[in-house]
Amino acid sequence: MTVLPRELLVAEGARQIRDGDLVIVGTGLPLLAATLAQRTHAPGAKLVIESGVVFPKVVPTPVSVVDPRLMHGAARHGSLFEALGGLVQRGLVRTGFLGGAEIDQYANINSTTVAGKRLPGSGGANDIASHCSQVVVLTDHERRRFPARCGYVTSPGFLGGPGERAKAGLGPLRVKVVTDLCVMEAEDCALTVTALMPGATRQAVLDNTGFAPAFADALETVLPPDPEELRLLREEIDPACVYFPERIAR
Amino acid sequence: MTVLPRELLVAEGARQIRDGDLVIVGTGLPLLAATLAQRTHAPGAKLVIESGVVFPKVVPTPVSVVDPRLMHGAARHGSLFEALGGLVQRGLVRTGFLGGAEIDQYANINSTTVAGKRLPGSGGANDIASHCSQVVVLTDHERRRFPARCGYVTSPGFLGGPGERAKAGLGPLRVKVVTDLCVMEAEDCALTVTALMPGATRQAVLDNTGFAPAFADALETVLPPDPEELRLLREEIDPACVYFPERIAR
Amino acid sequence: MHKLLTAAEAVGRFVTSGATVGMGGQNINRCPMALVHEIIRQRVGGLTVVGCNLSLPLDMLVAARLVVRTEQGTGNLERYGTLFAWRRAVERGEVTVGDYSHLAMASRFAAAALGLPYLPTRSLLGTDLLADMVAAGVAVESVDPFGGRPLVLVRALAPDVALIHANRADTAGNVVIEGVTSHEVDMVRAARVTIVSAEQVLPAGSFSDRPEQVTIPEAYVTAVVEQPFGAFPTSVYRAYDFAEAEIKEYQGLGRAGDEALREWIADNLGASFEEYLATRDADGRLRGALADRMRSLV
Amino acid sequence: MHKLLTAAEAVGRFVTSGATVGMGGQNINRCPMALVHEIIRQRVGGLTVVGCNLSLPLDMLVAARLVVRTEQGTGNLERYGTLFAWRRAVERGEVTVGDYSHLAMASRFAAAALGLPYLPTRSLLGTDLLADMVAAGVAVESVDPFGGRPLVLVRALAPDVALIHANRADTAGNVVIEGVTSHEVDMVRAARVTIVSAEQVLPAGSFSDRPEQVTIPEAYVTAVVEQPFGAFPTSVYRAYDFAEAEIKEYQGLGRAGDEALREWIADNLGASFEEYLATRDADGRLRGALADRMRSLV
Repeated sequence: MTVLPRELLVAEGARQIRDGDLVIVGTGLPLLAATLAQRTHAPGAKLVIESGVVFPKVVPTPVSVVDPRLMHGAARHGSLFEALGGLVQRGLVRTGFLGGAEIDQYANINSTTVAGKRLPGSGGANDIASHCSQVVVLTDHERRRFPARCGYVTSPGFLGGPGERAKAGLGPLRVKVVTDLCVMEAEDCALTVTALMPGATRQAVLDNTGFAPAFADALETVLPPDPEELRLLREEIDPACVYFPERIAR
Repeated sequence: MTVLPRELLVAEGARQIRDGDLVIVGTGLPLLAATLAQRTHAPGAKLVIESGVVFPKVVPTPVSVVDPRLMHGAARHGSLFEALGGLVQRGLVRTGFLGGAEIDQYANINSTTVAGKRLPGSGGANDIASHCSQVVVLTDHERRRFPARCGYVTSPGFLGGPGERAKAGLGPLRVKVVTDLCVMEAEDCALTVTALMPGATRQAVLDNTGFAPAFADALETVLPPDPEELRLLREEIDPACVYFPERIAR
Repeated sequence: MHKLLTAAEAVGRFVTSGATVGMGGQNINRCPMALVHEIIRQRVGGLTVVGCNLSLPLDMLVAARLVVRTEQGTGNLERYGTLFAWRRAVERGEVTVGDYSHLAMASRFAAAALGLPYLPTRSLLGTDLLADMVAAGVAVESVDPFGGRPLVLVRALAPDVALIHANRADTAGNVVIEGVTSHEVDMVRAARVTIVSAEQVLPAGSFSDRPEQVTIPEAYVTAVVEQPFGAFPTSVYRAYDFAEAEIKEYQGLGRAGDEALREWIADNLGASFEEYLATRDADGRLRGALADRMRSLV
Repeated sequence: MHKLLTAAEAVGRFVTSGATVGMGGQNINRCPMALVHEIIRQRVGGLTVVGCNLSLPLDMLVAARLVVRTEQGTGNLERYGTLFAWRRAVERGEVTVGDYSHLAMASRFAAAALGLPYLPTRSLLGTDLLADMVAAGVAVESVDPFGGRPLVLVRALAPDVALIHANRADTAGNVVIEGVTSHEVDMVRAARVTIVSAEQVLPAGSFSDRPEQVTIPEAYVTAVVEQPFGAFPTSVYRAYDFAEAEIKEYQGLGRAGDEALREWIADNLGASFEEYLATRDADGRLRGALADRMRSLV
């Protein structure tokens, strides 16, 4: 059974969730990862959705944070203020999944504007990056996505470098970036490559990154999903391949 | 049909409510007055209760702001924050009824402590006096209740005198105090007697007031309730004489 | 996660000596009497009790000598008078008091519920109430930087443990309250720990077909206790009216003195809330009548 | 007070040229399409559109050249892509933008809903987003006077008119929304005027047996419009799913250019929302299928 690169991404994303975590997540691959975690090692993990959905039982496959498939079986249907204020800013949500057009060496994220091109904007991303203690980013590894410094900082990572987050008044944060080439991590420092995806090389990472990331001494290789994880992902979590068109193509 | 002094109080209280007013009111005589207004000249007046009841259809006779009789038929059962923040502080409630152990010449109210004696405290009174544009007080006329200056200002009238309310950052206010002897009014000034209750004299007012109120040139006499108002009050609004034990005694 | 405990277990685990207790209910409605009785049985003392309107449960805790401080908008029972034990303890200096307006207290809970250090309010300006709050370090006079007008910042308040009584809960901790919620939702969201007693506890997920009707989601609830008539003698909307005679009797004793209240507590609380209910209403007729009366009112 | 109007009457009376319009709905859920179509029909222009996530209704208004400014957390349709007309208009400088985080926008509405000039937040710190907000005069960097930590004050936002679509309303203006409410409740409480379209409008007082279930009470509602499928092609929880093919078709035209969108508007909006629905779904089969699908999901 060949594992697709983006399936690896989802599996590694799922591993960032601990059992019992509260996780704020949007749609797409992060939601697939969070749902996979709930179905495997983290049955006690609970989801919060920015639109006001508290602890849903997701049915396949939501395409929006207000999709009825994402409101299903929830503990509460509330408001954005409840989700982002009463849970995230309140400090009850440990892990947040984020995307963005750019993520820089200090894990700052730009989702507002790149080179005069208008992007969607922050949404809840700034709030999540400000208040969660762990941020996970799942993204394709492209050079333009990883500049040394974002053209615009929408959501804070470690800002200009060590100590700046605390100086700005923000709490401590751990960032994990999972790409189709590697895993990068940072905690009040620049992103460091801590693992490679199976088959990926250091050189490929360097070639596709706009800054020169450090590599951990003990560089690991990301484990592929086991057959049961793959089955869940393919048959139960995204059976219609909404987020895996490449699975249809095969 | 003899009108009891406190029935006059309620009838005059009801007249302070305009049709279409939003009115915040507790229980006791003010609630009877507000309900009487709704049943007579102000069918479009709507009640807000600090506990979170929005626009109830009161059934006789509530004794608390959380009495089920006061929650009946409401537009919404919400929270204290919604009522006092979202309606009163938001500026949507024109008229508030207040009580208190002391009300001074500048219409400041004390409901916290008198001469070392612990009183209930502000509750919503400070909020109502801060944000409504009209405050109505229904009270027995006793000298100890009308000091020149409250020993403790729980709820703001005109504070130290003209201009002080605006200086403190509070909006304009009109106060009407209805007692068993007279009606006193003020708008950024000291309370002035504008009407006497039937049978009451200027001297009786002076004897029972801890400061020397001015009297309006054209001093009116408060009109007694008409027979239909009395009937409503006695038979429909407080039929069990919960707030009129003197009616049972007769 | 299964959160169903007995009142004795929940209070034993989560209400500790010296705690700041966020008191649910208001006046004669939905006071967490079963949980408060249990605090008295277990003699958990040195408490700071906070709420908007504090009423019967506070007075009972004060009479039992378990309270050192209160912070509230009002302490009273409206038509049924003052809180006699509380008033005496305050006047004797045994219980210290922080006074607020109701909106100021609600704003303090809301601030903590939102993870904020304070909320602004335009109440309180110009009053002694504000001067006292400023002196106590729980309010700051400020100016709106946008419009230049005076404003008060009231400090967030996060209770160590919040106690509420609800119509229904599920074993996961989702809570449905009927009627008004006073200050309770934000107080619970602000609190470190919340114990909910409920008329009825249902299996986890029982409300998930109507999540809009869940007043407080499980994310904020630590323990759930099933106790029918758990707010008696106060009311629960759509379940039962308040028991006026019981409240009047308590107030009569309160007027007589602390000793009378302590005797009543010793004679009536018993080993459990069920025992207390059986003492006050052996044949259940009172409870039946209160439920009937509520049905006639809604 | 009877507040039932037609969409044409409500928009004609209450949406004025140059107004700040608070946009209800989020993404593919419960967008007030019937009311927005009517604004386009009546050519009410110079609008500032504000919300949290702005999606289809904004893009349509921009394509119709009725928008001069937007303030929001995001402008997009998630899986269905960017808002093409909006993005082009912004990139051409025809529409100015105020960017916020979702919590910042929600806090702005909440501040106005509470009669406050601002709310604090601990979001935004350290970012370009904050720098832009400060430069625009809508945020101030501050310090918590109690704990000494940095804090951001975000300025209140009160729309001139808020537009939402709900499951049910009564003619007095009481509103019941099912599913999440995004930013809508505080936005409505903040707004000077609110127009609510609803799947179903019932006689005044229809919800007064369950006032806890009223999402927004009549105190905040100016006009009520009955329009079944009034959020089409977006969804209404428990009523109908969103119409993916319709949204994809719109996005396909959006990708092609503003002219294509304007042609679609001219060809499809018709004289009323009923006419529009008849154009898109003559036999009602699509609507039936969307309702069926929603039933299978809840």
